[in-house]
Amino acid sequence: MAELAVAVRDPSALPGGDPVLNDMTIQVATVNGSGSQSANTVLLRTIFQMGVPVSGKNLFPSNIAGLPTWYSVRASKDGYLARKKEVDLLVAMNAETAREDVAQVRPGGAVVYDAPLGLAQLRGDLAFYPVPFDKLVGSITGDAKLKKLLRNMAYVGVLARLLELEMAEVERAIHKQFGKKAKALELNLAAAHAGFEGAAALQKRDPYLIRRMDATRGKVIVDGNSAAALGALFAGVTLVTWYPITPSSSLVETLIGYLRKYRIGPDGKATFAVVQAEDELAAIGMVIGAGWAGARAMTATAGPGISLMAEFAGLGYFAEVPAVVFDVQRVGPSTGLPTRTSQGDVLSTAFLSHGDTQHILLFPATVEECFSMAVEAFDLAEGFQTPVFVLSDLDLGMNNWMSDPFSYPEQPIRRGKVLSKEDLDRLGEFARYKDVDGDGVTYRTLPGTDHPAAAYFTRGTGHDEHARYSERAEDWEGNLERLARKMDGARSAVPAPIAAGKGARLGVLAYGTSHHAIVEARDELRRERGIETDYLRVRAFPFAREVHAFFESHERVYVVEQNRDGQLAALLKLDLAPELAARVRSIAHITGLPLDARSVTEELAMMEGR
Amino acid sequence: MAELAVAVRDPSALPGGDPVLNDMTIQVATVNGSGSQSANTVLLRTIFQMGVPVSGKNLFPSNIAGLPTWYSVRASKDGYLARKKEVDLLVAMNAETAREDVAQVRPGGAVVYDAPLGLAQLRGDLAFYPVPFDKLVGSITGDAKLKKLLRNMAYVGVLARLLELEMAEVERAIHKQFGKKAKALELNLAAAHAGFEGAAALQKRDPYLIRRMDATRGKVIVDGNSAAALGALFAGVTLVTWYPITPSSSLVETLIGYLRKYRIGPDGKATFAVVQAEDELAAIGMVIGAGWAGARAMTATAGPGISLMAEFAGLGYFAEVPAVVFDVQRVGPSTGLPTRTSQGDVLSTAFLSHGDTQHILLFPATVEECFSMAVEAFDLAEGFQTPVFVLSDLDLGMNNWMSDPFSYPEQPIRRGKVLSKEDLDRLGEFARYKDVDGDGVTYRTLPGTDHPAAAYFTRGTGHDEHARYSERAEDWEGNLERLARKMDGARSAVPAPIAAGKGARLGVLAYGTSHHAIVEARDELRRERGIETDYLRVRAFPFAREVHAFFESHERVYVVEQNRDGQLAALLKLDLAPELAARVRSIAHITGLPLDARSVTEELAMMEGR
Amino acid sequence: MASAPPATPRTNRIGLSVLDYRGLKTTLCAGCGHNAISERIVEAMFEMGVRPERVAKFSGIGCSSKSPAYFLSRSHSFNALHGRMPSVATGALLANRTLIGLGVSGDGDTASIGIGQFVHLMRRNLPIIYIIEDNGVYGLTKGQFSATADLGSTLKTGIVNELLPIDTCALAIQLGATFVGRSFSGDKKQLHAMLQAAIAHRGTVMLDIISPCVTFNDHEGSTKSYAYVKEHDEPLQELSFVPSFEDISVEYAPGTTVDVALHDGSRLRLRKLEEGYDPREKVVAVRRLMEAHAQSEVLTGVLYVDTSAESFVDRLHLPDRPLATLPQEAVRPPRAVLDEVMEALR
Amino acid sequence: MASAPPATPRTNRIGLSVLDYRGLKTTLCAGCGHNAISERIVEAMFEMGVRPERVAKFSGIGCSSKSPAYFLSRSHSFNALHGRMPSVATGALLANRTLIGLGVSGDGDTASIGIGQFVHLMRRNLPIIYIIEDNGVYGLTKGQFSATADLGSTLKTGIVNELLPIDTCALAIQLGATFVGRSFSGDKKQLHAMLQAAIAHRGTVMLDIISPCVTFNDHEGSTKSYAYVKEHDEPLQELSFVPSFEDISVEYAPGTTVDVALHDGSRLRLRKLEEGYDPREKVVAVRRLMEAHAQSEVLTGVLYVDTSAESFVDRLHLPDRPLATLPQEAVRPPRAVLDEVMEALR
Ligand SMILES: Cc1ncc(C[n+]2csc(CCOP(=O)(O)OP(=O)(O)O)c2C)c(N)n1
Ligand SMILES: Cc1ncc(C[n+]2csc(CCOP(=O)(O)OP(=O)(O)O)c2C)c(N)n1
Ligand code: SF4
Ligand code: SF4
Ligand SMILES: [Mg+2]
Ligand SMILES: [Mg+2]
Repeated sequence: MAELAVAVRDPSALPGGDPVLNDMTIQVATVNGSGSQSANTVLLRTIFQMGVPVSGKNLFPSNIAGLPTWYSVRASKDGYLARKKEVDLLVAMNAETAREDVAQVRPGGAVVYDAPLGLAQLRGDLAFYPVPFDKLVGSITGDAKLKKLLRNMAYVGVLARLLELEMAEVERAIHKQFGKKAKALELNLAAAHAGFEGAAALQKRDPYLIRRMDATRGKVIVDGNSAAALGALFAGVTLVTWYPITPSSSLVETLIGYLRKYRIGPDGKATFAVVQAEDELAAIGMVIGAGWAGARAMTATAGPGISLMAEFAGLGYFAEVPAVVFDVQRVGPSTGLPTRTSQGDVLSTAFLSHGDTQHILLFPATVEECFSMAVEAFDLAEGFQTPVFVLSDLDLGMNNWMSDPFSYPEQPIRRGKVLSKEDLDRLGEFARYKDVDGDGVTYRTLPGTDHPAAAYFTRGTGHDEHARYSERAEDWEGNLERLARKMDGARSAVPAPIAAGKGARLGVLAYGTSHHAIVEARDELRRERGIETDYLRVRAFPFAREVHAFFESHERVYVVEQNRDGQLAALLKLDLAPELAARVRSIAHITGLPLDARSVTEELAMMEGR
Repeated sequence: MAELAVAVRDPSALPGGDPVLNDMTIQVATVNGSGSQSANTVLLRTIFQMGVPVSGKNLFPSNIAGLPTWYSVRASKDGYLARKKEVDLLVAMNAETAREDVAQVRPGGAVVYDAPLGLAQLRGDLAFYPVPFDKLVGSITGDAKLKKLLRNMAYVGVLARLLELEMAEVERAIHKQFGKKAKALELNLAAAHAGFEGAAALQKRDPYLIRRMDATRGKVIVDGNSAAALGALFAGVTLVTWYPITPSSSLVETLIGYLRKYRIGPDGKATFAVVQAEDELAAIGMVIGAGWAGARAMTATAGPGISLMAEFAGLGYFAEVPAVVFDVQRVGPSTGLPTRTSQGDVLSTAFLSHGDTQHILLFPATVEECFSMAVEAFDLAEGFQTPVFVLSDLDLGMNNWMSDPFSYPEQPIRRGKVLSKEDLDRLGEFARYKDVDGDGVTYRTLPGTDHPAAAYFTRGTGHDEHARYSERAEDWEGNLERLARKMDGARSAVPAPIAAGKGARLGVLAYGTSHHAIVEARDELRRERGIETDYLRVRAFPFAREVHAFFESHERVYVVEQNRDGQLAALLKLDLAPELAARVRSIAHITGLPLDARSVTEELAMMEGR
Repeated sequence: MASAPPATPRTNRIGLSVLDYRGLKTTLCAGCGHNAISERIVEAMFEMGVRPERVAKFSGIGCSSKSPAYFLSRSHSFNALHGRMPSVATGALLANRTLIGLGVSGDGDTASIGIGQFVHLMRRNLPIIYIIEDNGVYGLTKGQFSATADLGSTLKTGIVNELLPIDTCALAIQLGATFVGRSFSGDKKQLHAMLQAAIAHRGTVMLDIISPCVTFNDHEGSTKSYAYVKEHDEPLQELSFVPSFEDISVEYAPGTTVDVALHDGSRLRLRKLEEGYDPREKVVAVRRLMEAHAQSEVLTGVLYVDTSAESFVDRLHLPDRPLATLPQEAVRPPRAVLDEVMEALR
Repeated sequence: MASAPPATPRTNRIGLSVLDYRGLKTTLCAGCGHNAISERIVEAMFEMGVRPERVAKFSGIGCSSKSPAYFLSRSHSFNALHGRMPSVATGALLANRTLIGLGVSGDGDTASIGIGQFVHLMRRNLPIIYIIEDNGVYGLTKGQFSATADLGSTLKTGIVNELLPIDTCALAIQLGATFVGRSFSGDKKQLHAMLQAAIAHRGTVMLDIISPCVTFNDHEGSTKSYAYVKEHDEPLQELSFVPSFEDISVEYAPGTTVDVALHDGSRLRLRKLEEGYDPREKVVAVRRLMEAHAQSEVLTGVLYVDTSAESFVDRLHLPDRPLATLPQEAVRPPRAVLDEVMEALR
């Protein structure tokens, strides 16, 4: 081993200058299928348990095992949750990528590496910590397969030593991770300790340390897909259909778990049905059928599934059938980085299907919103009798996020305008598509309603107010105009945008996970470039009036998003009055990696000439 | 019979005032499946053969037989080809709609009707001509079924008498229609004559007459679908796939006829393959496969098929595979007036598929362009290695249009950047996605190329320049940016817009079949309201630079189209600089009926405050 | 024997008249086989005394798929997308398991664009009556071949079909449907009994009903014309249906009939016309269909029936009440559950 | 006997070494059945002396569908969309009929989302080798059941499959495929001979190859595990393949073998292990498959072969040269034709 020395306890004694406390990105480079996920979660939780705000991002390939994978853990005393571009501390476990990985560490950073990789000579500006992982775990087990897994937990121990993580918290996190699996628990605890002990020999030569804070008390850690699943559970979903696709599968798989646990009666009867459909066309078809028949029905998918749902989406819009679709966005077509994050389905989903369709979109930015918007999506779908798309993304859906616990829905479930047998008795008459209330939303009946006037014939737009077949231009135009009116009404019913800042000339507008980079970028802009911004986070389409107002009160509005073509910027341009549309400035990029603040700061400042 | 008198020969002797020559709309109201199509075509052709500009529009329901159908024939000495709202002369054959039909005739107009319908008392401001059709054809045949058919040809004879059509031309048209079917020929000739003779008893009391002109010499009559089929034939299409759907079926059915006739060698070998696919997903999949393998491949469909093709459209864009898709647009979802015309697929097709896709669209306005753009579509698809959508519509595709004969393509077929074995020998190297020429269009090889370096692995966007699998952000972003560049390059390669007028402050912009109403509306605006307009007819997306220039040189530009939401206006707003986008004024309506000039004139004048 | 359509009584056992089962006036061609099937449906529903409000009708796109408008106006109906009726019906019937599901499709709607959803519906044994109004062509788009067109069948234009037909019955049996029959729109008696039994069965009933298209596929050279089917019809059995609310009277010599007890207590009696054919044997049924196909026979009758298999609804352990109308208390877990979950995530 | 993989000669009859048939290093899991199949493909292509440039590979989406990257790097390949490989392959193989088409799909890719295109590909008898790498689960999305999972099979999580599997072989036979076999990724010898014969056949070859997913479906309770398949494998025959360019030597007692002459002059010799099974009889094949299914046997071998049926390419009367590269003179009719058409429209 090249370097050997005792670890130091006094940060001021570090060779690298001032210590950096609770503010760093640790990147772990491994291969997938090697069990590193558990180790990374333990690392994340340990920091969390020490009261330090933390976020984790998994960057994984589209295969099952053996390809390079990275996990980055960011501790941020300021509570920033976005990805940080710079790597402060690298754990290099993968020979294949080690050289490139090392090249990406920021000067002054550090590298923990598997000793046989011999990376220490690669750069002079980093602290290198070689660790003989095989040797460390060799004493725990002789089983080669197990050894491979335990190497990972060992690096957690090494990091604990280097960062001064509390081993008690590491142990607690391991307990949480392996629960009742006694054998696994024991082995992993041993591996962590082996790492911790093995690292005693390393001389600390980097400034990074984690110190206990009190910024995570009461909080939970959860991924967006689980949060959305919980939302659906409490929304009272009754039919769930799906066709597996990354990154949405875990939403449904988690939901199935919750439904089995909390929605099966003592008689063994389930108050739900889950159907693994044969494909996405069937998945959405079942949801449309169920929504028509009165169930709260949903499906979850990603881009390719959204494309396949186009025809049904149009039918849902025109025949006015409630449906909830979660789109956990990823990149490109099936063979285009399916395991990378994106906000690339906004435009095509807004107008999904031929003809003049338009859909309600919701944009959760946090796991809390994954939960609350799932609930709202069902109310909106039934309230407006139309498909509602919740546009999450891989970063939000599959990564772990810190959050306040979710609030139990205060509103009772709202099932929209449905006429019962008794209503029909009272009213005498029923016209499915008659705009009785002037809001474009008409009354419906459910099949099975025991009244001779309840039935109507459902089809696309070839009908009059009584749902009778009609090809008359007047009927048809009237109906289409009502649909447009209805959608316009949704502006004030969808989640309102959230504003931050006041009185700046410049606006920033974002949605979904881009939010986290914006929070940080605004601070950077203020601090580093003296640029003040106000911020509006859009949470739904069609746009609420506040969105227009934001443009009215700002000279320029930077619309930041994670796609190539500036898709939300496009929707804004279509919706805003021309003089306001002229204020749109688009910052749109897609790299497959979650958006970081630095990129936004730099591009915005450049565009502002600062 | 109510009125009986001899027909007059001298127009000045008409009771209704000045004769109206070669300027009228004749509307025939029948039921479908009654054989009226042949009669209507004969009527159309007769007027055409008399040298008078004429157009015909069929308004039919979405069923096979027994429902109300209308056909309107417009003769226009000025050469206007758009639908005219007003009906001058009604032929009322359908009891079910007769009352409403009569209500729609303009005051001073005339009604030929089946005598038993007894319509004469309905209005006092029309000339009514009762005709005992059953009696007229009763002497020709005893067969009830045949009688039903012949009644229709009889009204052509009646109209010939009333409008002074030349019976010799009627006969010629009947010959053309029934060709070698001797029996049908004979019966129909007899029926026309019976009508002509039967009408001798009518007293002419309306001003409408057809007089020979010389405005159709050399011209042809053809529907847009046949024209597009011919275009594909001469483009050298080699694979045609389809799944039947109105209004695109006849495009392929006609094409099959031409291919069988002109593309089978003396050895019985076909230089083409036609596959009736199991659905539209398969139809486009086959086209993509064939395009990849080097064939000129196409399919034709309508809105529902376009929606189903979304996923493949994205793959085609991202994997860069040529494909030609004809979308003969119709209204709404499957059960939303599938037999009515529309321009409703523009926006969703431009961005068809999830992710940042964008497609080349062509907008034929005339049958001639159906022909020429079919040829161009293949060159563009292969030139840019991407799907190209030709957006025709029901009105253009299924109705008969007068046109100059089509010109034989002067350019040789351009097959784009394809490397042969010899090229590879010479170059030594081959990188499928490397932008050698700087235009974003890269070189490809075809499977079967006999060179060990020819092969590459085709997938979506997860590749580097050498088509090797890559998930690197740089590769991915670089590739996506190249694709955007490529599409930008298409602006100058697609059919340029066509301008009319010069120096007006106001612009009108339209595309596809809306063109014909614009031509007439501009004359009306000038004549009736003193409004001068310049006109730009857009023929493709992405927009050529001339489109931007048109906005630069006009204060306001009225974008006229046949959909609810102003879809081309939306694409323009996204593409134009904000200050130009502010000049967009949208006139968008969809009634299912082809656009008429009067509606445009009135709405534009109103918006101009005139 | 109860299955021959009896002289229509004025009202049925729930007091409704046949008028209560009618639909709008058909807009299909006069003589279209689909119209006859609509009439049989009206009769069967009437005679079984089904409450129309309890029926949900589903269809795809095509002339056949329009026909739900022409019967049972008092039932909800969903005219969905081409080839996608199965998924819509599945969703709706899971949402409300108390509905009697009746799906009407065409051969194009099912065997061409819809074959994927068809296959998977059959696998699930969803309780539904799935009718294919099978004319071998796409009627509504004017007469192109569908995937059930027989090899060598010709269009009026002279175009010959060169592909093997898909036998939807053989498929359905193999895939898991539990009541599979083939009939002919022109065979009133057989179709009537078959539909009654279909209503009584719980599970997927798949009926392929040859239903000639008089406009596009009723000529010589077509194997789906009235003339051809009449000539090649090979009925497997003589069907009689005895509803649960009626008594059975006639007895047959042993071995000549197969008696099937249906879920609602009614009985389907099949008097064998073919030696040894037992519609409870899957392998035999498929074999016999393949043989019939090779011999250009149109084998009609109840091809396969299994009254013991669990239906999809059973497998999902759904409660008796419709999911669609469960009250909030049943579907939104209490606050304590959220607390528990949050605690676990801390 | 020529079919056992012989000691690899340095070069084959067209002078290429086995290296010329290799692909990239696999990124599938170590031990995945799919990898073994890739190796068999490399060997079979090498031994048949197929020019790699003449092969076109097609796949859908899934672990299986990735595998074309791991063999035949010198062949063009199209990794298409999930479930849509059949259409892409159809288009490409019509565009260039001289290509040898090799499609690789998974059970999810074929039997779930792709069953519609599968059915219609089989009907057309397109010349292609269509391989299903069948592991009963969706590997790439981490182990959910596919539609070929057997009734009662369990996931690691304990979830039990309650639906009937789709037997892709029975379907393929019924629908019109002309060479249908089932094999096992672990059976080198059988698979090798079967692939060689597949290359020699002209028409749709459908091979369902059980290919265990070691990561998600190789546990006890799975019916697609190595252990289960080894135990339940019922080979119908012992296969030997005699390429056209080799002499046949061994003779068998009459009645114990079926000899199939393939299109390119090579021969497939099937030594019967099961009395009376003749793979040229469609009805028998389907019946036997259904029986095997009922008995939880995994029937392997050549299930059905028909060397006389016309392929899709023949039916379309395509010329010998690829459509893709016909010169302008062949595909753009002369000016006179346009004049003629215009004249007719006047
Ligand atoms: C996605 C889609 N593709 C095509 C069509 C056009 N289309 C309407 S009906 C039909 C075929 C109907 O045939 P079949 O199901 O046999 O019904 P039939 O009219 O013969 O009763 C087709 C292709 C459509 N409506 N939607
Ligand atoms: C339209 C679409 N839906 C879903 C997916 C996600 N997906 C990728 S592979 C796969 C299943 C693959 O299973 P199988 O074909 O059996 O292949 P295996 O991985 O088991 O070899 C799915 C559902 C997708 N790529 N595209
Ligand atoms: S076209 Fe054929 S299927 Fe359609 S209604 Fe007429 S007869 Fe029936
Ligand atoms: S997950 Fe299964 S199918 Fe996929 S590569 Fe691994 S073993 Fe093979
Ligand atoms: Mg049909
Ligand atoms: Mg699989």
